[in-house]
Amino acid sequence: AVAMTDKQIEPGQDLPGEGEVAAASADETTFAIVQGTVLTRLPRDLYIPPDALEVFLDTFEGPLDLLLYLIKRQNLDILDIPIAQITRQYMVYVEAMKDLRLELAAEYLVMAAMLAEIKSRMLLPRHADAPEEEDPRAELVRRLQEYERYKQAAEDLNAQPQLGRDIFQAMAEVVINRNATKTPPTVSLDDLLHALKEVLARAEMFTHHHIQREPLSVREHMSQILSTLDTVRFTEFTSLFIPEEGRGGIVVTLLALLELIKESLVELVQAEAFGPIHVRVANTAHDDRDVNEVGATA
Amino acid sequence: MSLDPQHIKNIIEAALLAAGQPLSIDKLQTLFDADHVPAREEIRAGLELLSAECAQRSFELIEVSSGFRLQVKQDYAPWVARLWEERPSRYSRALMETLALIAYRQPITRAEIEDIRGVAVSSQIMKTLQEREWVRIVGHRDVPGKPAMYGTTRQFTDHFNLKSLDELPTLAELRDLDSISLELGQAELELTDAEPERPTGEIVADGQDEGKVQAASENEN
Amino acid sequence: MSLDPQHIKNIIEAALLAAGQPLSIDKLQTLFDADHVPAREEIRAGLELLSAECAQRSFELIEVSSGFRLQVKQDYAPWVARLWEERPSRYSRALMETLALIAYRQPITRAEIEDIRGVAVSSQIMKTLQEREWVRIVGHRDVPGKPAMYGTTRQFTDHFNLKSLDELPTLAELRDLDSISLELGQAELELTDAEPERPTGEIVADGQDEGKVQAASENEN
Repeated sequence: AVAMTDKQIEPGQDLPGEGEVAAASADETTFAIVQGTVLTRLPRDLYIPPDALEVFLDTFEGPLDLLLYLIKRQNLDILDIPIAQITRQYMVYVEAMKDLRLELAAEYLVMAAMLAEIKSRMLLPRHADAPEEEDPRAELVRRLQEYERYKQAAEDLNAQPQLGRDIFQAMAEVVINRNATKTPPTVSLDDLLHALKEVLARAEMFTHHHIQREPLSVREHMSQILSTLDTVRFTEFTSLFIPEEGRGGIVVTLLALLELIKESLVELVQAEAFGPIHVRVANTAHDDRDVNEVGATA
Repeated sequence: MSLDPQHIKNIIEAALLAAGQPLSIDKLQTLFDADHVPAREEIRAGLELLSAECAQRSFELIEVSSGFRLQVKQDYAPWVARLWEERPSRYSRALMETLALIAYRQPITRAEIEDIRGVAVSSQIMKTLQEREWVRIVGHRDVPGKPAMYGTTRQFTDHFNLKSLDELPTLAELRDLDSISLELGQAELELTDAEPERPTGEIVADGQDEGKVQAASENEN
Repeated sequence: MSLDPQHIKNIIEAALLAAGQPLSIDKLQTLFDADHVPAREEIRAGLELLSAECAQRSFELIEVSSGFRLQVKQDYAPWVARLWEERPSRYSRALMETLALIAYRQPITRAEIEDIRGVAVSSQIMKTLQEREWVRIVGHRDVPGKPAMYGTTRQFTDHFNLKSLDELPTLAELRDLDSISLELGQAELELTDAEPERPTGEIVADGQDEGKVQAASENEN
């Protein structure tokens, strides 16, 4: 029995490729070397552990890769593939895969069909008066070449020195106090202007709020004034203003008084020009309130 | 057969540079082919050679508890440290607005700034601006509490490449900014003079989204 | 005032060792004080000095796409590699072929890669390449389905020790189909270059069973 492990055929190695297999024998029936044993053409009587075969077949990157292997193994020129021969060999593999019930990628069957088609076209007589006719293999040759160059490119790339494999980043420790290394942000004149614009725009918005709120504080002052005033005695106008409220407060108090007068809730009395102004609750207001109260209790 | 000391030294250097962490003598020995393992003394000799070679360079060999390591000399730390310098972040909107108001309305008190901005100005912002030496206290307003008035500094004008504050673009030059908003701004200021304690709470309550702004931005910087 | 070249060189060396990743000249310039920033030529001179000094040592200065880095010379890899128990991961042929196609043919779609390789490209491979940050989506092809187009990154060139994609090993020449036809030399056939390239469109048409191809994808990575 032929035992086989991943080690013998490792993806990425050049195993089923050019190297040892081709060197061992150019005989097209050589199938593989498993642990030094030359396997020949997937003969059904020769027992190959399915695992081993699977690993072997797995090393192909698809039908193009398999075809390239078949061509290289026999030192055939890719530009002049003996289609009949290659097709026969290819089919041996495909049949083997089927027999072993390996999951056969669809691409392998597509390729089988393509090969069969090329083969049949090769058999057709050619017409000398059909100069446009192309070699039936041209497309296959092109694809094989194209694939081969990238297969080679992948190997070349893999051979490049790689960081962590062939070369190593040189590093040294560094002891620093990271807190001491903050640079302050810089600010442009534009930033500054932008900030100013924003804040002033917002200040304007707040001012609207003030205006809306103003009546409220005027109302509040109206209540305060009314509660201070007496219906009988006059109160001196200036005593209504509370200096602690500041200019704003004075303005509001004045507005409150004006509003009270407008609504005829208070009356102002000035005995003489430039004399002191006195304020008292208007009688009418008083009456109204009585009436209201009466109405409410009735 | 023993290895060339230069070669041992180079292998040690290569290993220390690649490892990026301290390596013990034992560990260094494991790097060599089983039949050419240098004696501890040979490794030590290699380390000494390496150390001597570093004299003229930017890094040195240091022995720490877990072994030897190569370390950038302290002399170069100031430059190297800039590798990790935090990207100079941006100043918060709160700070920029405060700065702008100080620049254009100086001398101005913190309460006045708060009144225009509609939100409290954190002490941190005032501290940052003063630490940056862009802002300083220029006097005290003659009102109850004698609040400090702030103004900008020479460093501030230098930063913007201005010869003097006169070169700041005038407010009138600001696009989208009509005179009304300016006047309103000034009216605000005058009112605030008289009632310095009032502003923040009330106004913040007003602007529905100001609460968020405050929470989000006032703590920056 | 300009800095001593030796000093510039040492600062560069210290920074490269401390950074542990390539640094560009621009980045190196940022390490210096704002009023003593060396010119690019001075940085270059420092790099050259540094490179020369490395000749006898175990590490070297190399330029890769994202800048300059100090790295342990390949000669020392056999010893240095023993630092780590695990061997660096090998990449499957499927992954390397996919990567090679992206590197040489970028921007390229997954379908185009599959077409050239003749097999499906597993999603795992695309994921691994992107996780390693060697490959990224650079756009979408303007065809139905708007498939993503892939290209390589700086990390890719950095990893493979390349300064730019130009330094990739040259691709094997394709022997042109006219000459193939001639070589095939079937006398009775007057072959012409009627459709020498049979371009991609047709190949796509070839893989009628894209669906199946997709399903039977490789699981390697």
